[in-house]
Amino acid sequence: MEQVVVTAEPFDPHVETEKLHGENPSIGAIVDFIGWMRDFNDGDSVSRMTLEHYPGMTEKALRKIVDEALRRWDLLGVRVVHRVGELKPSEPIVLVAVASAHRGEAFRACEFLIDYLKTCAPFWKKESTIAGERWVEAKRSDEAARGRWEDASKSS
Amino acid sequence: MEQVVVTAEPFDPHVETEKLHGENPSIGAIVDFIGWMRDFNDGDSVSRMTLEHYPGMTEKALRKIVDEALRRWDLLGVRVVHRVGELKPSEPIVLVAVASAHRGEAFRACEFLIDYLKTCAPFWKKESTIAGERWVEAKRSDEAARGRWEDASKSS
Amino acid sequence: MTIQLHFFASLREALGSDGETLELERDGLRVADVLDLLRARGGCWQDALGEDKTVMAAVNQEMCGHETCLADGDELAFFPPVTGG
Amino acid sequence: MTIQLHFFASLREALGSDGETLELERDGLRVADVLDLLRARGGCWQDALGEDKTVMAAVNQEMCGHETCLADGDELAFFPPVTGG
Repeated sequence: MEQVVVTAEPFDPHVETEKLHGENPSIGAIVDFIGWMRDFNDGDSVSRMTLEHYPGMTEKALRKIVDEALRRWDLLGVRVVHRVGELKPSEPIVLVAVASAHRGEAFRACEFLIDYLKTCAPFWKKESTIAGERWVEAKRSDEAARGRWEDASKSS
Repeated sequence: MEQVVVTAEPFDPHVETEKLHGENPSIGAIVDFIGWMRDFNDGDSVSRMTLEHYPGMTEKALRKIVDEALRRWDLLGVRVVHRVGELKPSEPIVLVAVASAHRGEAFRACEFLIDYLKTCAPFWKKESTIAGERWVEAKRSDEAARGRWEDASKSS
Repeated sequence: MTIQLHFFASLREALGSDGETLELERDGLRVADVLDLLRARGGCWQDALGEDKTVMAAVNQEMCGHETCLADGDELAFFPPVTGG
Repeated sequence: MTIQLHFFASLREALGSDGETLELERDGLRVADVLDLLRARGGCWQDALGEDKTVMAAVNQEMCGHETCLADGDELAFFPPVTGG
């Protein structure tokens, strides 16, 4: 199964998680992160969003992050799916699903993956508000979230 | 929506998460933990499991844990579903789904909920192996996982 | 006073009972006193509730320590450490 | 040497271009040197790539610092901080 998918089509996070579990009876835990498009950001209502990416590099960057997670933790599977193109509120933007025998590894790896994705994978969001279109600014808190993983070698 | 469900019927974790998201367009992040029945435990293959609970107290204990999570973090919704009765390998045992505007809260609350559920909610597992039936022993690591949340007041 | 007793899981099986109504002559007993009374029955009671076993207790569906005092009409449950999730 | 340039997101819009093929007379240039060359065009180039802006770079689809050296045929991308997820 392809671990990394970048798609311009809407996707169903549940179908993706189902694929990860398959009927693999040694999987004891799955932790999923699903990021949804919100109808409100920075004080304005948002009616539409366009997600731009860097074809080729984006997939490579995601695969590199997944490989790092597989190196750090004992996992039974990883799936990362990210939308690009035009999105409407309440559509899923990203799914990060991690399977493991025990839950600690899956929690750590899932949060690691989304923290790195947010700061190292080339995606850019543009929002449509009543005042027009605007590019979303990078958040300092995302940089800080990623920083937590840099000193730590293998977290428990 | 009922936040806590204890059910003798198989459940679909994805339908439950879908209910949590609803079409609430202010939800930016959902973190799900799904615990699955494994076909192997403590060196033996397991063909069937029976989950016993304490009707009344179990639901109360789960609601108390959920209330504590809502007090500690800024959340947009919580759903906890737990199977009881007879289970087969690859069936979901438990779902803990947490919705929030930003991801940090959802990750913390989801792990808090499952760590407390594992040590404070009255459920007991009995496994059927080729050698017969046996009650699952409580794990010291679960007690340690819960302990992490006791000193910490509101974790960031 | 009267206490409603419940036993769960491996303890229920070891005792061959899921509970009983217990009539007590004295008031103001603690959970530990009830445990002593039950152990005094000997046999499977003494074994399953032995000091070497971890026996959890809940009074009126709230987990509690063995020093908790009981009142007339209380629901008292004994069970092994929980293993859900 | 020849470098394939790509611009993304707000940078692409500000420059009115998603990329170009750049012929360079000297070899051994760094990412920072190419940035200087582009800024020297003035106008929107100077503004969008100004020292006050955070301009991220990737060489051959790997994020890198501005001191990275370039080789003939390299793919060089400039873009603002990423905002996916």
